[in-house]
Amino acid sequence: MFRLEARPQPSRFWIAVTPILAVIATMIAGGLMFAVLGKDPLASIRMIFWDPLMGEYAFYYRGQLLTKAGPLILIAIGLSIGFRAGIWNIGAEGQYIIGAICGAGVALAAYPVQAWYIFPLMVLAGGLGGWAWGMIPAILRNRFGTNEILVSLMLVYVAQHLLSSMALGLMRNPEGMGFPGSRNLQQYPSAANPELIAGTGIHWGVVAAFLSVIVAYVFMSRHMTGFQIRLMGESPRAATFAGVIPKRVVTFTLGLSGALAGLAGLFEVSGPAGQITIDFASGYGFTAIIVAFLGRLHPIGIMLGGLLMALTYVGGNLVQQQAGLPAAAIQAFQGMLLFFLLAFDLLSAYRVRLVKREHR
Amino acid sequence: MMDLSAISPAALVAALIAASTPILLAAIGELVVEKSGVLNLGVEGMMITGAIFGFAASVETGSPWLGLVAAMIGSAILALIFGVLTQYFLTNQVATGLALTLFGLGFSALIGQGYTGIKPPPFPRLDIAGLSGIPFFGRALLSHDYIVYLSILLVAAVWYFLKYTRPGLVLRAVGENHDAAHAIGYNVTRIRLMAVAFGGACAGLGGAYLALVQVPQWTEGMTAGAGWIALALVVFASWKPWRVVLGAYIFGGVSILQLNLQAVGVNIPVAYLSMAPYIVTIIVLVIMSGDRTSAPASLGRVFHASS
Amino acid sequence: MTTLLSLKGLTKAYPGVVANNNVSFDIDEGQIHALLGENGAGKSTLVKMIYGLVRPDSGQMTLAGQPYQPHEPREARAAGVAMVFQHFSLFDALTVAENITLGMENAPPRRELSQRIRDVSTAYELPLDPDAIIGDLSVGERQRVEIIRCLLQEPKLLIMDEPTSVLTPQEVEVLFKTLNRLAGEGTAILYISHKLEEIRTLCHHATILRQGEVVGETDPTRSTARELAEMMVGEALSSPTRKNTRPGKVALEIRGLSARSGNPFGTDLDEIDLDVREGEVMGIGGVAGNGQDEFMLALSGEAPVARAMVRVDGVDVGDLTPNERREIGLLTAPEERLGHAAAPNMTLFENALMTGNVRRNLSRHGFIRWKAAMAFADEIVHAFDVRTPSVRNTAKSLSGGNLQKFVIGREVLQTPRVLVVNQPTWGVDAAAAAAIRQALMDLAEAGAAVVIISQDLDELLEVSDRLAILHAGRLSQPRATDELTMEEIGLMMGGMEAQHVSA
Amino acid sequence: EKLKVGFIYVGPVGDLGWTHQHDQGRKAVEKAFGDKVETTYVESVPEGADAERVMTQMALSGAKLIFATSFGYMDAVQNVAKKFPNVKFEHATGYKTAPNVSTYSARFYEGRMVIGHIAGKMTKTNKIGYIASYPIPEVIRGINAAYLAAKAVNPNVQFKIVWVFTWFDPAKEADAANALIEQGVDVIMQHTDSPAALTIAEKKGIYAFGQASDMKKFGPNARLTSIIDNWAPYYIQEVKAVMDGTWKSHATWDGIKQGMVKIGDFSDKMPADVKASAQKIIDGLKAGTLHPFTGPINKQDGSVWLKPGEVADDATLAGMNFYVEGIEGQIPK
Ligand SMILES: Nc1ncnc2c1ncn2[C@@H]1O[C@H](COP(=O)(O)OP(=O)(O)OP(=O)(O)O)[C@@H](O)[C@H]1O
Ligand SMILES: Nc1ncnc2c1ncn2[C@@H]1O[C@H](COP(=O)(O)OP(=O)(O)OP(=O)(O)O)[C@@H](O)[C@H]1O
Ligand SMILES: [Mg+2]
Ligand SMILES: [Mg+2]
Repeated sequence: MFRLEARPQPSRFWIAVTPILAVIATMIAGGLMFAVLGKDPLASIRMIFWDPLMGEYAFYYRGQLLTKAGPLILIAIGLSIGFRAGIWNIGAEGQYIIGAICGAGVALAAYPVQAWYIFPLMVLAGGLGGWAWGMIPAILRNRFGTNEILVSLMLVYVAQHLLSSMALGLMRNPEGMGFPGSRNLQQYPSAANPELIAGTGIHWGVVAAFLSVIVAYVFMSRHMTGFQIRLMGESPRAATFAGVIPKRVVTFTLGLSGALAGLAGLFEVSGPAGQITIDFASGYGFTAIIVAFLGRLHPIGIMLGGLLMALTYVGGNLVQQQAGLPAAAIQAFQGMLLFFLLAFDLLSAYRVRLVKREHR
Repeated sequence: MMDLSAISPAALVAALIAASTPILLAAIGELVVEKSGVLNLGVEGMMITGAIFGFAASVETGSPWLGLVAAMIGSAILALIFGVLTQYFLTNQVATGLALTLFGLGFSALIGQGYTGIKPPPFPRLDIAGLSGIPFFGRALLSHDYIVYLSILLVAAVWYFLKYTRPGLVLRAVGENHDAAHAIGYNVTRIRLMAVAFGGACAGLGGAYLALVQVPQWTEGMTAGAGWIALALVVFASWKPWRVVLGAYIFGGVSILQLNLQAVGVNIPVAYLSMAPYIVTIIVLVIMSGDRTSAPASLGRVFHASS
Repeated sequence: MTTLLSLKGLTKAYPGVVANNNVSFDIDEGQIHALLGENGAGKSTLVKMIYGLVRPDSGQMTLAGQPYQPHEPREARAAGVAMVFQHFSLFDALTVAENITLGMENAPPRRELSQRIRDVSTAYELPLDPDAIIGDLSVGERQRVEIIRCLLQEPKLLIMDEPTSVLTPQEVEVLFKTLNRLAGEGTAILYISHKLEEIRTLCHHATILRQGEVVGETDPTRSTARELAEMMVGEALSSPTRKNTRPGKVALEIRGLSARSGNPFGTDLDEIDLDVREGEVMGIGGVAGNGQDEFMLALSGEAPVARAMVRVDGVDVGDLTPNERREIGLLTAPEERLGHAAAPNMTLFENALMTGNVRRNLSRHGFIRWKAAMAFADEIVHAFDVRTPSVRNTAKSLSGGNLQKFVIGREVLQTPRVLVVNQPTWGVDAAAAAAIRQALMDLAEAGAAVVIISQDLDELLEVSDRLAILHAGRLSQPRATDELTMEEIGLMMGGMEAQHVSA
Repeated sequence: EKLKVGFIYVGPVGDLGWTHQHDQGRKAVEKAFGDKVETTYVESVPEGADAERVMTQMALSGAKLIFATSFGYMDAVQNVAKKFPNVKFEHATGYKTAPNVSTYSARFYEGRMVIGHIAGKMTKTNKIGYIASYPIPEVIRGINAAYLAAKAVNPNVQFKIVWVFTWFDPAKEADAANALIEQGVDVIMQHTDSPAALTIAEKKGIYAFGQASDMKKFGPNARLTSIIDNWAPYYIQEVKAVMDGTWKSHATWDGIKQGMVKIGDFSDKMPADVKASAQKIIDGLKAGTLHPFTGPINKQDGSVWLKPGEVADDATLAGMNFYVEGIEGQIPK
């Protein structure tokens, strides 16, 4: 029989080691799954975890990892701050979409003017758009006590419909032969979010993501507001006693996570994606929730978690193409990774002791 | 041209009942789970798993009934992964639920690879002799298949169970105050595991209804968000079984009405009306959020009995 | 007398502590057996083992001569052991009858059960409505529910873990009558309490635990409370003392304070007036659930009220936030240590920062000075003798008494103008309680106005200059403590019109 | 040395619709060339950066020919094609070509003409239901072609159009089919990907058509025929061209004539005369003597679009954003 004993303090050693154990466990379980599917497990695992980092074409994939991880990290950082306060925004996908729509809206309205201020304006609009979308659940929660999980989630569907109506209507490219989708912002220099250093995959969104990691780290560990947010998550009543005004935290965290998701959307639509299309949203907002938990809601952890998640996508595509593994297997694999990470996390807060089976 | 009278109320009711049944089934299961104090956000993953298990089993055995059983067992097992993680490994319920959805979508697609493009055995319809001929009611309420009635029976059973039975009382107690329930000797973990498995079975049944009855076929991702709606319904219903029915039918009704208006030829802003069910859900959530009295007090909290 | 339960060498270790070490003693039929010990001495752990909630690492028990090894409370109940918990195990949203059913092995059907509840509750003079919702009941009534739940099972052994800390003197009297009657009928009672006077009047026999070990057995009726306390602590104790100071000008003024309770099961405050002067200790007595929590929240700023209702040093603060009040000098310490006064999973220095930021300048431009916060936490730990390995430990890793010292110390060291504390020594052992009381008196002596809300009348009589009673959301006229008799106070608490009593 | 050919799909190969048919084409290539080719694919690739990466990955791992099978991959194809001038790219349904990029698309509206004709003949209620996905030229073109063909054989015919704003949501498509049936529709056409509508038609005893693939299994009684996306001949032809070194950039828009659009077997439910007249249309389209949009045709507002005998030009068809005269309702904005 196993018995769990709460540790007086979470163990730093296990906090560092459990993710590694979880990845190893996922490799074993995933390898088994690949073997059942008739693929070479070792080769598959190598393609996912090794090739993008160290393989023949790593020079290309490493940059792609950053491109893929950027929005995930940026969104997850925002979400994690709310999660720390016990405020569950799971509608980042919607905020991401609205940020993209607002940012692209500015660009399309300005087209074809060339001016330095267009991109900054777009950034502003993107952030504001996401913020506004995040404020809806915040206001409803503060005024009526409505559950923010569900409202933010329902708003994802609303945003998705808004997106398709934009792609088909207002924002449709007049030179696009009637096809849905906006102009490609990458081809509009004043609005483009290009690769900053060729071949590295770094664009403004990636820069923003890394900045957000640093700022969030300082904010959560050094700033009084960050402390109050943590306090509210740990113990809402103690927080109120300490002078935290819960409604303000709700507004702040939902607004912030919305704004960061909106920024991610803006950077994506003006950079890697290039245009508003019906299928623009590809799930970054949901995956970022997973990244936030992979990173244990800690900024540095989120950065690593985002890169790990990006690795499973990039490596996942690689293994699909080269070993013929179906996309579904990769999705199940990612689910397993998360299961293991969550499960192993137990070791940092609890000591597992083997106790002798009791005699009746 | 625009002839609203062309929409038959009876047909509309019949259609919305059928369309709402999968979310109703999933939601009533989740209600029991939440009443025990557990928040399982993995409903979507469990539904889709139920869909493929139900589909595959009925194709392999030729029996839709066995399909339903397989769907319930498959989804319950999947739910138990969630249960074990959250109850024994004390993982965060929100994150674990999301992981379950991710895993369920991938896993179902994997199993389903051999089942695309196949027709499942037809599901027997319930034809109570002559009853469906009764005006309005016959068409609206008495012309359905077994599972629709089963879903209503299930709601009634859950209502009775929670309100009048001792195990139901224990379940509510566990959701209300797990420490007290533990102190007087109830096995919180075991009770919650059973609730989670039940929730999984119901979600699986909902998924199977989708794949075997509503759109008899299997396709990847065919639940298309129904699981999330089911989750919203539970809160919407303030954890009261009969209100889940109401909520499910309102949601189904708005979706169906939108399509019917188009079919009649009413010029409606379709793009915006497609958002209507979600916006209506938000509005109703707002209206209902005043009533928090039946929210289980321990919902979503981690329980660890140190002994 | 025959031995009912016999414990032999019971040992239970938790990481870092041995909660019970080789504990052996016997309980006789019809005996009221006290279990005494400081906070963390292992009393609760021991009774949980008897009730089947915790399994001993080693040792044996026999019940009525039979080996007894309950694996879960169900087995314990079947064997005739019943227990009333230190922290009630009731479900707020459920009815009395439902709560009772849940704690019974073979519960009769609903209607029959309601009847039996009525029967037993009248027989023992513990009136109870089976259909009432627990959340609507007072603390005393809730305890009745727990007791009735036990009585319905006709137990051979009844365990009570700190049952009286929340009762009025009258309720305590009723309880004691019930317990004596049960004992007379042959039921053994294992009774845990920190209130030594009660033990002396009630119990036939006492076992004293210190750091998990039995350090003595005694007949409590033949020892003084001080002797008992010294046996528990293992050293001599001193009573709180204080030089007589003359109260100065009014520091805290409360005028017509009315507030609706934010809790559906709470009590609304009704036109409360109160002046507290510098150097004065004001006691506020009353049974829990009569508006204490609401009063605290109104003063701490967690539930702001109208601006003019609360005034500190002539400044209206009624609508200010907690931190704004702290800036002005109004500090508070709520009753519940874990989860209200302190965040359980945060370290002590984070908990020090929690309320200490404003007055101790623990942040600059919003950025936290962690070193200063650590230093403040260290200061509290040293000044108040908080026993903890380090200020990096989490709040929940501290024992109740130590955490309480930390919480009080945190506020006292911020040199408040007005300090309001709720239940400062609730569930705290004698030594720690004495230290806390001393600190509060010292603070008053240094010129602060101190308000102590408590249900422990002995405590209030010991430390406060004046005493008022909170009942049903209304506050009686304060009276000088030395004029009051226990009798009078008891009546005021029980709900007799305050004016009537004071007249 | 094997020729490596990459396929990038927007949906899962199990969608039974668009992606499924492209994957059929890929399998046909494997079958046709045996071990002279090696095909790989990546499914469910979102448009944008992921598509660009997956195509680059294919090029890096030695693919010499890459089929990008979604309109939304257009700019990604252009970007990758610039980086890999020696790799040939084939982009489905797009309009941007380059020296190493060809585009290809199918004239599905020809198929719609055939099924529109059949529907016009088969309907008893004169009401035909149409489940439409998004208001884009491709879909509008299909509605117009089907309507004109139906109207030509049945002047009383009425189209009831439901826009579902999704390519793929079986439950919603099924609900739409039910709503249409409720309005007295007895033939259903669809421009969405799942076979849901067909299965509903089967259950309710009305007619419908297979979409993208044959779908006979889903409604043996309901299915009259199907419009089948048949990419195999084109894929085989292009692979061969690369093998032979004869590949050249081009823009292809093929229809029934070239076999890119195929009409499935006619159901026994169709009377002989309907079979014959439908076959005549197919033959006419094959021979090039027939064009679905041949004047006189007015736009919905009554203005003249095509004068008698005039045939629509490809540019107008490619950007079609209006209903023809006689269709009720508005295209959603
Ligand atoms: N579940 C647990 N895990 C770890 N340590 C525990 C646990 N329960 C109790 N302890 C520790 O065991 C010791 C004895 O605790 P116990 O609750 O029995 O004391 P107590 O005498 O009842 O104190 P109090 O008077 O405060 O109620 C304490 O040091 C306590 O911290
Ligand atoms: N009680 C509170 N609850 C929630 N958020 C708060 C609270 N107090 C402040 N904040 C937020 O914290 C942020 C900074 O406020 P704070 O007062 O800590 O900084 P500051 O004014 O820069 O500090 P200082 O006064 O030391 O210079 C603001 O965005 C504010 O909205
Ligand atoms: Mg105790
Ligand atoms: Mg300030």
